[in-house]
Amino acid sequence: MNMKLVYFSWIRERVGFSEEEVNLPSDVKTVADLFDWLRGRGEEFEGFLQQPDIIRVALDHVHADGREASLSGIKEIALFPPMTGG
Amino acid sequence: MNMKLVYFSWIRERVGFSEEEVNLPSDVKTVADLFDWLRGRGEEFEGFLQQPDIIRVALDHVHADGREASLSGIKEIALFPPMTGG
Amino acid sequence: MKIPIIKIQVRQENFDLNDEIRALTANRTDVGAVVSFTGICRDENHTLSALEIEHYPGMAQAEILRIAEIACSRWPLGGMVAIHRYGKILPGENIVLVVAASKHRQAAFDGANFLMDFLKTRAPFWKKEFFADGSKGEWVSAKDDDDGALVKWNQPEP
Amino acid sequence: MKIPIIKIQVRQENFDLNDEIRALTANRTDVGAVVSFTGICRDENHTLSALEIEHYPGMAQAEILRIAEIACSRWPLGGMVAIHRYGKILPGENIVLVVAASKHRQAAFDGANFLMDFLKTRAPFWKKEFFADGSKGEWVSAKDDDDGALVKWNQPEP
Repeated sequence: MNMKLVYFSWIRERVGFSEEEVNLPSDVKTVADLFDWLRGRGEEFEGFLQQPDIIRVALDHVHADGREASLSGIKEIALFPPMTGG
Repeated sequence: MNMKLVYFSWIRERVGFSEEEVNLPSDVKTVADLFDWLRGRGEEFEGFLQQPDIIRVALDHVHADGREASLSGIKEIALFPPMTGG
Repeated sequence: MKIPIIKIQVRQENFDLNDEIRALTANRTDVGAVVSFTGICRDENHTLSALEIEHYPGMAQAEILRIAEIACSRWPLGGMVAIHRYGKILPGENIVLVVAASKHRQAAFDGANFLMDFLKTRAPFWKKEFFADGSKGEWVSAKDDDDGALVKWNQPEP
Repeated sequence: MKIPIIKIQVRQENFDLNDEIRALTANRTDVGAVVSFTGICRDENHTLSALEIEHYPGMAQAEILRIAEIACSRWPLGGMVAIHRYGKILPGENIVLVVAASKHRQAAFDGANFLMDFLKTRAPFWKKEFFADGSKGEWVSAKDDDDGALVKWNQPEP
């Protein structure tokens, strides 16, 4: 499953880039699966995913509804820390 | 006791003037006493004082604290209906 | 914050919101939130020709100041502005402005909302309506809603 | 009221509050109350040189619009404006503007307050601080207060 991943704020800085195209294995079906898969990609991912509760996820520009949210049909996944706008 | 009485809004219109100087008898000590005294001055006063609950009173530019508020030392008494500013 | 700036005016002329906010925020960096309320003369049914606003000159400004001082004692406000117009007001024209400045947004919202709620029921102003068909003006009645709006300010802080 | 006017912008340039209010109120007489919130870059200790505001371009505007539409379904609003800036912001400069217009004052206060509370916690913006002494920027941490502010909107209406 081809997917665009985008990163913001200090997560972007830790990952080292702001976006990438990835080919997700077919068993990565939910946000929780994505986190598991990302952990295996190296310490820059493993580091911030040790605190998964503070990572926010948006699926095609909409906040994901929990860790069991399905990635089916999604084209762009964003990972970012809690927002500090306003 | 010499006193300035001022009237606003439809109370002013019913009374027929916006202010007057009066000499209050010495037994007029509270707002309730003033209302009784005003009732004796003619039907233009008696009329609106039949609904005393909707009459607001200010003593020297401060809202009176109830009908038993003392008039001692007061120089100006205002009578007006509920406010509709803002 | 330092002693809050409080400016209260009762006047015929219109106000400029940008100017009033600038007066509260210029040359300082301790204001993070400014909330303004502008009250405008409505005329949904196109029946109104104008409002005439009567006020009690000796008391109106003093009473609004008392309310603003209570707001400043209750929330950490850096400044408040309140301007209430009197005289003839046409549909679509401004009637009243309240501005509250604070470090934090909720204090600014609450300060402005509190001042408006109490101004409505305690500041000595009365509105008379004049109609487009030339019929005689009627005094606007006070709304029970306005008294009801005060109830929320007696709740203990969350 | 008719279908509310909603204007959402995410941009670098500053905004003009008078202009935005005029856009919501011009040529109509059904707006009796306009509430604005202006968020400003604070620097009480004179240690900040600037904020850098990062945003998620594809999502920021869409998310604020979703919040504004919820506000318009919850209160009788005639219009809402929200403008959030990004990029470099100096102390004392504007960051965000929210305006809500309604017939009635409490709807305007609540609509603007609601939009700001949810914008704070749901709109994808992040602030980084740069300090006057040249030290490296730090990302601003989200405040528990901001999540707490949402609780009041789940209360049933009085």
